[in-house]
Amino acid sequence: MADLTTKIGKLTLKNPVLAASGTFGYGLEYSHYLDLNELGGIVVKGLSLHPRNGNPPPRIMETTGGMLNSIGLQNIGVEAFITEKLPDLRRYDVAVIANIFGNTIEEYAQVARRLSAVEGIAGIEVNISCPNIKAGGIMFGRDPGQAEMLTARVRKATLLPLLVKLTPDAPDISEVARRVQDAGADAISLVNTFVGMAIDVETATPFLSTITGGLSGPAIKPLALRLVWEVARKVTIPVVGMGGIASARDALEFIIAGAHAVQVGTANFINPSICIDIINGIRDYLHAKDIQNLNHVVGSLRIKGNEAASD
Amino acid sequence: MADLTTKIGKLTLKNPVLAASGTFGYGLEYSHYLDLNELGGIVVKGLSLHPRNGNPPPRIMETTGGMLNSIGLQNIGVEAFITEKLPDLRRYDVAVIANIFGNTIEEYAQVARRLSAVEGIAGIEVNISCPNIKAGGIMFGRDPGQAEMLTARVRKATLLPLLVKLTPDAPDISEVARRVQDAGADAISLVNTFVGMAIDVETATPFLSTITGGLSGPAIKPLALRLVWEVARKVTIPVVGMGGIASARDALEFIIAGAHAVQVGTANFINPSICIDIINGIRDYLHAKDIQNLNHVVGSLRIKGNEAASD
Amino acid sequence: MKSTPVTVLSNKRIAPHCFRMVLSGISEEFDVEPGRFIMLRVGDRYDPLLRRPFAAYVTETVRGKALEIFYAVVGYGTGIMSGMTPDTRLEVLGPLGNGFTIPDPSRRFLIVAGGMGIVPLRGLTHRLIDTNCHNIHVFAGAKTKSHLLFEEELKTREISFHPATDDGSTGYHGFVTDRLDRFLAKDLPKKGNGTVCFACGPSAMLEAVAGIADRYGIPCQVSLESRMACGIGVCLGCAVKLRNHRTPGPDNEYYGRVCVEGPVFESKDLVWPI
Amino acid sequence: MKSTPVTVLSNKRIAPHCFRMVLSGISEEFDVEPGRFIMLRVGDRYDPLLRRPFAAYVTETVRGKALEIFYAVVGYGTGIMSGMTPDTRLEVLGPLGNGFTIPDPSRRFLIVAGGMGIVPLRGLTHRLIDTNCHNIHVFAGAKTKSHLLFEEELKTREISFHPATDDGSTGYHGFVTDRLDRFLAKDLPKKGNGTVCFACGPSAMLEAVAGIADRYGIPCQVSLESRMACGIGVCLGCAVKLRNHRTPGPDNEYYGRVCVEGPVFESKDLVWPI
Ligand SMILES: Cc1cc2nc3c(=O)[nH]c(=O)nc-3n(C[C@H](O)[C@H](O)[C@H](O)COP(=O)(O)OP(=O)(O)OC[C@H]3O[C@@H](n4cnc5c(N)ncnc54)[C@H](O)[C@@H]3O)c2cc1C
Ligand SMILES: Cc1cc2nc3c(=O)[nH]c(=O)nc-3n(C[C@H](O)[C@H](O)[C@H](O)COP(=O)(O)OP(=O)(O)OC[C@H]3O[C@@H](n4cnc5c(N)ncnc54)[C@H](O)[C@@H]3O)c2cc1C
Ligand SMILES: Cc1cc2nc3c(=O)[nH]c(=O)nc-3n(C[C@H](O)[C@H](O)[C@H](O)COP(=O)(O)O)c2cc1C
Ligand SMILES: Cc1cc2nc3c(=O)[nH]c(=O)nc-3n(C[C@H](O)[C@H](O)[C@H](O)COP(=O)(O)O)c2cc1C
Ligand code: FES
Ligand code: FES
Repeated sequence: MADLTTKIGKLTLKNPVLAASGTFGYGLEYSHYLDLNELGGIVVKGLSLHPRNGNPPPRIMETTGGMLNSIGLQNIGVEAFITEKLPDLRRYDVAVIANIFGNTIEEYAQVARRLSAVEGIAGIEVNISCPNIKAGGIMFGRDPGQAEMLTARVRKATLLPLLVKLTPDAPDISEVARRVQDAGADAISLVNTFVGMAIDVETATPFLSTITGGLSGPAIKPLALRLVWEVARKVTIPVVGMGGIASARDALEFIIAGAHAVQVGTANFINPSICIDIINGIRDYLHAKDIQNLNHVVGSLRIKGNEAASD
Repeated sequence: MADLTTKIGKLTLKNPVLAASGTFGYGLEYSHYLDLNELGGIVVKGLSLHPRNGNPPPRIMETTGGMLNSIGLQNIGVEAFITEKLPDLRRYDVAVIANIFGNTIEEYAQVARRLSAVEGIAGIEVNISCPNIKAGGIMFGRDPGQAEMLTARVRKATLLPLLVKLTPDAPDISEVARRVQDAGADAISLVNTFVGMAIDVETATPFLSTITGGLSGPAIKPLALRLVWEVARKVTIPVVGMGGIASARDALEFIIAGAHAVQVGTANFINPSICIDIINGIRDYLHAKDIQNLNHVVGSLRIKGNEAASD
Repeated sequence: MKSTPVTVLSNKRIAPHCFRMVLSGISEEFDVEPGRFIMLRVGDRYDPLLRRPFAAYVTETVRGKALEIFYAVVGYGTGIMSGMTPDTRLEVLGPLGNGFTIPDPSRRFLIVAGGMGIVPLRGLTHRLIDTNCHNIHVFAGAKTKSHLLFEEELKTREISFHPATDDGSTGYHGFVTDRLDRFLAKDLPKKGNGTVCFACGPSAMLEAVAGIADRYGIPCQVSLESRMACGIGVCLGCAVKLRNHRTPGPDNEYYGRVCVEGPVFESKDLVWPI
Repeated sequence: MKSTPVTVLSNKRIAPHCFRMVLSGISEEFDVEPGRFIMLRVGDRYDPLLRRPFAAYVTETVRGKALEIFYAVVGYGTGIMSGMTPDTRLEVLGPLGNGFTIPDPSRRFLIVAGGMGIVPLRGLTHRLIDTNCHNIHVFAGAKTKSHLLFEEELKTREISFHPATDDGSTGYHGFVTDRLDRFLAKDLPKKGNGTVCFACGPSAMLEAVAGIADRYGIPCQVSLESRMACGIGVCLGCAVKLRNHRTPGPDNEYYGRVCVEGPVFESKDLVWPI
């Protein structure tokens, strides 16, 4: 049987399929729908130093092949996570990655430090890309200098494998990725959602309370895939790709484009056991192609001739 | 019956629905499918000084709710357009807008000047946003300074109403829009396609010969709508909105967000007479809401309370 | 509990605005407390993308246990559903949510429905009757007589049925909440007085019911609707503002999930207007 | 010519890889020259978004004129089509494209098909027979005997049928192009010699046929496939490289549209490999 393991810094994952932050709760909610032990990993809902209420409803709207959300990072806070959720999560043999964010760089560092002090956290994913909050989030992700500074600070706060999650809305995402790498990140996660909007023409009002929200789901896959391909060629650390993945073929597109692992987000809502289907599908693909090791697929994109657009 | 006319600079359109460049050929191809006289306008396929071959196939691929294209601006050139297509087009009572591009600023100006010298052109749309060619196109659209310079130069070359078509991939699209306005444009068209990618996992090769292509269709609607809303608030000249419009409701979303007119692109491929359905649908909407004039809908978005994302 | 593949047994219009769909394929163990719901996947493609929530009811058919839903055609997904023919295959997730909390049978039950809000409340009345509740009043508001659902079914021995229509084509001519108010004004219960209230319908109507119940000191459970992505508590998309009674002060409001903490809430726990 | 609403009359598997779908609803005037095609909208949602091109054939049914297509299940859209039940409503655009150019009936016709390429060529042979062509050779390649379509139908008085299968389960054991080559080697036509060739199939096979035809000096029309968005010549998505015989030199290549200038091309006008 093919070897599906993949490495993110010093962290070895069973397989390359992780559940994406904000779409898998604190993991436990899905234990009725699939065997958490089979996952490559679980990235839990974004955690902040203090609990957060999030944005007023309405918070979501469907669009063609996608959805907008403006949750606003509602979460129970890092302390409640550690005391109320982590003990149960620890009973599973699955890599738990804590997605974190703060209003200030110092807050990020504090959350990271707090999580490093407890058992059962396999890695930290730093969200510098949420489009749905005023302070923090995307602010740090659009600017390479800020992103570097923040990463360096969090790097000092923890020895855990560090993933930094980028926004597709950065003017120069490759530059952000390079700087984040230089600052000591072990991996780049991308993409977070794209900023979008929907209007109720009956009332001439936005469908979301915050007017705009983050677009996710199959609709964004071609955009996310292109960014993963671009960034993977520019950095030496692993890239964890995501954006619209809903099948093993989708996941393989990202892996062929250069991702060492993938995350599945919105598709969990469509089919709560989809991560397992994707893992099995990747295994079948390797089997059918007689490939022994997933790593042989990573970045295996073959470009015929030159990549010339006409001039 | 409600007044559907709308103004783009000194150009008055019968109604706000135009067929988008590159999706409606030179207009005549559609004369079997709808009455061209009923359209608000036709934006013809991008014209360059000399004929262009375009990119090698494969040039298109379907994605969820959208499609990627990498046509590479294949066109018959401005001279052949004037002699072979325009005479037939002139027989219709419809605003013909010429979409133009060049490899250099000077080429843009030359094409614009050439088109100003003939009868039957209602306006010029300057494409500084094509993602599928090496020189020209998007290069000018990403940089506010370049965009301003180019617009100013073309402005000098023609007295025709001037629309400048922006790319969603600009780091700061509002700034580009402002500078284009300052340089004398009569309207801003947006968006052109978003850069995306798709991979054939069976062969581990890109589906498009140029690796990446431009994403269009319903999938991009929330992204395009948000950009139109952003830009419309920042400029005083009219905005012509597009991106994924496939129904009267979609068109109305853009108009409510601030667009004075809209363009329909990819949806023409799904249903060749869709522009007429959209015009009728807008008329029905105004009738149902007892609105006398389309202009009352433009920018009518009502924001409840504050637009506060949580902080 | 995985997503269950089901098959459309029948799908028919039963009122100008409403279809009844029966879905076979659920297991024998599938059981639904009144007020709980299912998330229905409308097809197998990505358009529409999200599942749609509907009140769930288990019914018996010649082919065994089946799931029965009643839906109004209000938009894209329900529009597609209305065109579905028997044998169409769909996916059901559930039952989900909390359902109504039923107090002891000796109480007087006021059931207040607006429009499609009658659907989960109909399941509730069946359960009340099954558990020997005898004092049941159903107040059902609808646009016209033909929009009034389950009229025959609910006119039973145990139920006093009080319809109200916008056009007066049957019952009270006006809002169902006014009908309720008049009823209580005439038959004023002392604080508590054993009366309990259950409501489902448009949010303005629910707010009015909550206000009336509050005035008369009647405990009131309301069933809410909210746009949902996951239905299982992970996306936080369905949030509704709740009052934390333990912490008074300005910070005592927080967001709960309609799909897990609801869809049924005590009206006093909600921050109105919702 | 608007998009025509049609209804699935029947949709059945007729070979391991192939379905036959009959669509009613076309007008009495609907007529298709062999080689032309339709664009079928697979449903009414945006997923899948684009129409799919299929060779068009008009057939008579008890309910009158109907459109007949034969399709292989190769991907997303054809996968969805294979699950469609009678009465499903779809949309058809067409007929589109140029179709085969048929020379005078006295010629000898070599029809060379690979896999599903037989579908438009079957329409062509019917037309040839209808127009009194007598000297028709059909070379049909398939994976196995059961993948060979229209075998019975094409074994008529007017046609010499030369099957070839990959596994030798019927006819020649090997490539259909080799079969063609052997045929011509034995029965060498003088330059021209009244023989004409028509081919449809995978592009490698077409290239081989074009090469053989060229060697024997036989004019050859090939029908191409290409991903299409519009089918009516406006998107330029279906481009194929053509040779402009009027301008020699390096600049004599340009892109033509498979949906308008094709799908049938003279093999000498194409820049191989396509
Ligand atoms: C717990 C619960 C139980 C429900 N039970 C019933 C029932 O038994 N019968 C019935 O007719 N309706 C019921 N609804 C409402 C029903 O879910 C919506 O009418 C339906 O989702 C509309 O889908 P659409 O695609 O036609 O509308 P669209 O407006 O096209 O849908 C767009 C998006 O908004 C969501 N949405 C739109 N309206 C509502 C709404 N009122 N509530 C929740 N989500 C909405 C859709 O699910 C979808 O995600 C219930 C809602 C909830 C939350
Ligand atoms: C003029 C013409 C006539 C055709 N006639 C027939 C026929 O009679 N019977 C038949 O089985 N097939 C025919 N084909 C091929 C048929 O169109 C494709 O097999 C079909 O589009 C595949 O769709 P899919 O969604 O299953 O594949 P997917 O790979 O999932 O489709 C993705 C996209 O690629 C396009 N695509 C994929 N393969 C092809 C292909 N080989 N040719 C063109 N587009 C493709 C699809 O249309 C779609 O836009 C014809 C093609 C053309 C151009
Ligand atoms: C409802 C919702 C909530 C999300 N919350 C978070 C979050 O808390 N932190 C984060 O980094 N990303 C969050 N995301 C982004 C996802 O993790 C993911 O990056 C994005 O949705 C794209 O992937 P997808 O298309 O597979 O969903 C959220 C996405 C959704 C849809
Ligand atoms: C096949 C194709 C060709 C296009 N060619 C042009 C072009 O020549 N010039 C241009 O400005 N935009 C071109 N566009 C962009 C469209 O005009 C439009 O901006 C974009 O497709 C978004 O709108 P839509 O989602 O409605 O298609 C093209 C788009 C497509 C799909
Ligand atoms: S619908 Fe996702 S949390 Fe309720
Ligand atoms: S398919 Fe659009 S030009 Fe041929």
